[in-house]
Amino acid sequence: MSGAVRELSYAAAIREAMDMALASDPRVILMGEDIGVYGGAFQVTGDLVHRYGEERVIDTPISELGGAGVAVGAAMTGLRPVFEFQFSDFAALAMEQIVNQAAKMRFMLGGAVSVPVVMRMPAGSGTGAAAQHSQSMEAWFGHVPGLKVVQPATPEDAKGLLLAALDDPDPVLIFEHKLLYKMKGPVPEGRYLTPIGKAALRRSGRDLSIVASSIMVHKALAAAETLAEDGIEAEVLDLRSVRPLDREAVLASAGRTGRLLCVHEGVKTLGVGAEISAMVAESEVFHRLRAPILRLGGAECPIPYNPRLEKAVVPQIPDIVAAARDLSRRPN
Amino acid sequence: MSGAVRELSYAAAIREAMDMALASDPRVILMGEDIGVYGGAFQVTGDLVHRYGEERVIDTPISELGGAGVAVGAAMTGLRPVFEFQFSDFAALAMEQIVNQAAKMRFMLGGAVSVPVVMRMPAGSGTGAAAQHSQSMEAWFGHVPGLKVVQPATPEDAKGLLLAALDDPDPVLIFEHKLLYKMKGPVPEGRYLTPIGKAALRRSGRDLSIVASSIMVHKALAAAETLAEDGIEAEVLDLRSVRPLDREAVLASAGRTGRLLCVHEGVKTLGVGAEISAMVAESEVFHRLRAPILRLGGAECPIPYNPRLEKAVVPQIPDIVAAARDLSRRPN
Amino acid sequence: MRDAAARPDDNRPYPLRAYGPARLKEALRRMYLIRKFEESAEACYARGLIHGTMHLSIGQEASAVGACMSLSEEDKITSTHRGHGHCIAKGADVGRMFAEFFGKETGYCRGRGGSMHIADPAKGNLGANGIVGGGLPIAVGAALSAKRLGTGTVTLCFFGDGANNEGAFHESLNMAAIWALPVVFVCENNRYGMSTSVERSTAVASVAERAVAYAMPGVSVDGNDFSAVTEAVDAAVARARAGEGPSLVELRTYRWRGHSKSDRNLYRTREEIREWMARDPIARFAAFLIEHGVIDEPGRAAIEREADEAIAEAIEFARSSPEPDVADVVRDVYTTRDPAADSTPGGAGTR
Amino acid sequence: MRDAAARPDDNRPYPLRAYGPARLKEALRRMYLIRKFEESAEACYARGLIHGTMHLSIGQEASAVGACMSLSEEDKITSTHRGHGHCIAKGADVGRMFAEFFGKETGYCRGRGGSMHIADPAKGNLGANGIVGGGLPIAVGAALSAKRLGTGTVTLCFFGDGANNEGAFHESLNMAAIWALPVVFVCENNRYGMSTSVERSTAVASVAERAVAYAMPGVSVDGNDFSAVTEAVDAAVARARAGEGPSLVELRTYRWRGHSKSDRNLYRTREEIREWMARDPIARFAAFLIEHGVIDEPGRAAIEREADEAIAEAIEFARSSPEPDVADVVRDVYTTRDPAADSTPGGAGTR
Ligand SMILES: Cc1ncc(C[n+]2csc(CCOP(=O)(O)OP(=O)(O)O)c2C)c(N)n1
Ligand SMILES: Cc1ncc(C[n+]2csc(CCOP(=O)(O)OP(=O)(O)O)c2C)c(N)n1
Ligand SMILES: [Mg+2]
Ligand SMILES: [Mg+2]
Repeated sequence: MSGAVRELSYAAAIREAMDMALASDPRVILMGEDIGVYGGAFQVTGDLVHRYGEERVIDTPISELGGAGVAVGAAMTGLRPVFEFQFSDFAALAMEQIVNQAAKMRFMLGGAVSVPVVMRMPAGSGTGAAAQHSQSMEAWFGHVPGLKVVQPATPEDAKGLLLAALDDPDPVLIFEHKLLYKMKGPVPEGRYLTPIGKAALRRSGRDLSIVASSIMVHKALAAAETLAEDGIEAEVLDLRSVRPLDREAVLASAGRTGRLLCVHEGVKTLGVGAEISAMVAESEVFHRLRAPILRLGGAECPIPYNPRLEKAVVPQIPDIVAAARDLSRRPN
Repeated sequence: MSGAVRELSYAAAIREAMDMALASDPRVILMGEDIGVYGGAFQVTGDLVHRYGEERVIDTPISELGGAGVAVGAAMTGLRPVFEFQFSDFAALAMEQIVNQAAKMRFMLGGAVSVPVVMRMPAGSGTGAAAQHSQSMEAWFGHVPGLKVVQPATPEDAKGLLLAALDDPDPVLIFEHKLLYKMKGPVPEGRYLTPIGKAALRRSGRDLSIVASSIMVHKALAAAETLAEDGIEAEVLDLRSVRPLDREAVLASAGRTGRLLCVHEGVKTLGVGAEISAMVAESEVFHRLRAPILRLGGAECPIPYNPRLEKAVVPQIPDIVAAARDLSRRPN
Repeated sequence: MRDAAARPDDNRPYPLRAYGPARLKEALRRMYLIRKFEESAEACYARGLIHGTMHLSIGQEASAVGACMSLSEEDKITSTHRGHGHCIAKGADVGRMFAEFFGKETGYCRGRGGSMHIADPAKGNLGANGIVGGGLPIAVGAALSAKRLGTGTVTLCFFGDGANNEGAFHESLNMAAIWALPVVFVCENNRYGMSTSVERSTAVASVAERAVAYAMPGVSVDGNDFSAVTEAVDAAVARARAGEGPSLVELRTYRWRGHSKSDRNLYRTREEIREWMARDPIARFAAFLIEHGVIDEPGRAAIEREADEAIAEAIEFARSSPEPDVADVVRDVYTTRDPAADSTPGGAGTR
Repeated sequence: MRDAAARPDDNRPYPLRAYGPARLKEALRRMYLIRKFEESAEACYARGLIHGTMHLSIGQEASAVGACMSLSEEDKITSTHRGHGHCIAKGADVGRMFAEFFGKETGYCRGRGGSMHIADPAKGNLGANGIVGGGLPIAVGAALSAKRLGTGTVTLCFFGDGANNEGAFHESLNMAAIWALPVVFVCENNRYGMSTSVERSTAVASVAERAVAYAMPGVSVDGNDFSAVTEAVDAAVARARAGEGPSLVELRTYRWRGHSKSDRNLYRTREEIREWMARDPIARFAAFLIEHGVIDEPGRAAIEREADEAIAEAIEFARSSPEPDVADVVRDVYTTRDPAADSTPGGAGTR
């Protein structure tokens, strides 16, 4: 299926996936604000409107609730919409259609319909856009049965997970970290599906397990390098999917190392790390834990504008190194 | 301050709090759909419109986003609105005003304003109203810095927490379980404030700690009675507040018993129990745990209509008894 | 859909020009079926056979049936919390509807949805909705599908007067208009959203006035008059089918019963209710058909009896149907039984 | 607020009838201040002194300043992501504004908010907003407070043409209308919401046409003409103040710059931009004042120079202001430092 591997940016990898889907499946449409001639706020849709026309790459009015609902209705009736929120923060306007309609429709109707809608969610801080344009809201959606929620950390997964989402009969939300859009990495040509619900082991190590998601995977890997200099070997598991969670992979890693650190950008309280930690603490792996389960997450405040403050409220590499050291030092 | 104690229903206790606030503070207004002559979908506002007039007990159009936003704007400019969502599920329409505006306004503006709005959220299943009228969404809001989120389990707390919310300069969301509205209990007369952020120990016991919220407090207490017959003494902690969480009380209880069971109605994955569990697992209390931390929460599906299914998807007393027994039996 | 294009020289009332006698008789049958269905549902509820809540559409039969006259089975509707009538008008089986109320496995939603979620996609009914205004954008999405896929179908979106103050109304009508989608917005204005009258909730006297804000045709007609309903909706559907875009049709009607079972009717007078009961859409339509010789009184009585029998049978079917299996409850959360999804730690109570 | 009630026999242009020379000169000063502010902000941004994004209102100065002419300091405004002009028009200190852009502790938001969140409650500015349409219901809430508390103040709600398709617009205008609240909805129609033209996003040609749906007056005027702006907004504010309810005023204007810093201007032509630059609202207003003898050319130049100086000073103030203390970051999440709140397990990175 998939051919050669090139370097592509995360944004280009997503665009390639949409391009392939538009080319091969007439049911696929893209919807969103300024995704046409503007190319999307983050230039992810780019020039696709010129290739597939305004009828398939549809600029919506600034109407998030209605727009998402149109995508839901279209998905119920034969189209395969990929809906882009300009910033995932604006999904707060569309929770009703995402959560009360898309997520529950199939169940409420006893299985009579499917809602194969894909929603793209540019997320995260680091761009100086302040509190209403910088949130990491994946935990909300992870709490909602009926949805699938993924967070690609690499260009390869960004493409593979979008293609998998389009292949999935149920609603899939893709959280794309804005700071990753320009990151380059190897991306196979052609069509391939990255399985939804499977974590990826990015680094092996005997001393502790770091379960990280999205941009934090890269910070965790960098931290692991530093830790290795001290002789601490950290395993880094890229969670990739918040719903379904890859319970098996998390438990296997935590069981191997007996020390677990969860790292994400979303607010710590009730963030994804809480579920990871609780899932391990209620499993048989509990007995193999040699230290408390630590979490690093966003500080208990909205994202501030000032760049130094903005950095301070989300975990950075030194925070991960410090937490991992602390964890490794704890007595058994 | 507070005088004699009478038996009142949970709904009547809430009404009494609103009545007192309307009588003593001209800034207080009530807003919501059909809270006037209809008395509210659950008859919580009752006859207040006849006592305080349509200008202070305001029937809004069916406009949740706008209505919540009006309450936010009014709170910023001198009023003390108590906004009733007819069902907390409809807050999905107003997430933007609750989360992007009310929660963040003070922080974003560097402290220049406060947003003293109170939002009442009838929540939970058990009324046969199916998936769009039965959710328990407190975990979403618990994830949002800037909000306070409480879940009174008794008529006394329902009154005391509402008065405390009105006394609070920041946005407070009150999740009221619909099945509790008719429950009666002792309620002191007069004005008293139940502190926001403090859990209440409802039962002491040496063998395990059950941290429960809202209606689950009553189920946990009933389960504790059954367990006591087997010689298992369960401590029952009523969480009361999801944000801020009473870390101290949870850790103290878990530290005492070494065995922890979290019970709530909201979906288990990324529900409040995840945070409780993770908070304990990352604390020093971890070392005093004698068994895995167990959680009981809503099943991973929307709330079904059929009454037997509806009961099956949220924890019931036998589930709590079984989980507690399992926990007590686990080797140290 | 119309049976025939109206001839210009034919000046009989609209329905007689547009539909043959069989269609008209079927319309009357469906109106009776709705009435009997609602009355029986109410009785079952009172006897504790149905739990939850329900919203009855007694008094609104002409709007449900009249509006759906314009549609083929391939055409879609979206419905509301007050959706039993729409469902029956679009051809649903009342047995499966009752089975749903009884929470049975044979119900339209396998007992998972209840009254507020009945759907019948095979007949083009995309579903009732528990969220006021929830169906509006979904209808626009269905119309977008029709246009993109070239199916030639129309979507008819039912909503209430109360829903017209939701943001979803505004966003949906605007998008339908700018994209010229084949959708007809049918507002059943029964004067109240729960207890709140249109006067107290809505800045304009008639919802149809809001069509101006979307540059689409807006008409307001007597929703208890089958003729007026069919003429207005047929025109709007024809326009949509011709690719000329959406319309807003307001049907002025009234619900005889309270909003739901908890309603004490404190917000309206007995006289008002009595006045509207005197405008019974079924009696009016039956009289119309008799007057124009489409049926005679025994024919009418036979149709009514037939409806009674169908309801009795439906209830019997529902009663004798099996309960869903509790062990099976999380089925249908997802379309495919993703093994990873199943490994998500399940809830507690799936005993 | 007007300086004087217009006399019927006075047929000079509206601003001359309504405002004395001091107010008119101050208006011109504020327009220059906005222009210079935006140009300097742009330059600072280009030099990397400001991070994040920003939305410049160059070309829209007459609408911001003209609309605020009607207001007292007690009156409120809600503003938008493109809010620098509104802020200055409502009397903000440009030093504290620049300090905010520079992320400084002396900024309006203590460096927490940046361009999209500047507020100045002391001067009645309830804040810019990063959410399109986010300020609309908040404005209605402020008007509800004014009515309930009897303050006699009016709220003026700025929003863009793009915002007019948000559900919040619909819900807000409807509630303001049914409750006859003292609020004026001012749509700055600069023809585009980001890249999407009004023609492509909005079913009506003029946003003011939508006033009909809320039974409120709606007018559309040249937003680059200070006279037209003040006359229209003054009338709406007077109506609101008299307790007669809300109005919708559309000000047709244009932004000379791109939507934000990332805009490549692919959706509009150079000619269009040039055409609108020829309608420069500041040049027009200055010429108007000179023509009517309110100022002379040296007077105009002095006002412009004054604005330049104020900006230079403001930037200096901002530059030399202290950075916020990182340790202090979670302050102001809550009003009271609730000890329990602080005990919520904090995030990671508050080093
Ligand atoms: C978003 C939302 N808000 C409120 C409700 C509660 N509710 C259900 S029906 C109803 C009244 C709806 O009025 P209308 O649209 O006129 O329909 P009708 O009931 O008159 O048929 C209300 C307020 C709801 N289900 N969804
Ligand atoms: C709810 C929401 N949707 C989208 C955006 C992204 N966005 C910011 S400004 C803008 C265009 C707004 O257009 P308009 O209201 O006309 O104001 P203008 O920028 O022209 O002043 C968009 C789409 C946003 N900030 N909030
Ligand atoms: Mg109604
Ligand atoms: Mg604009």
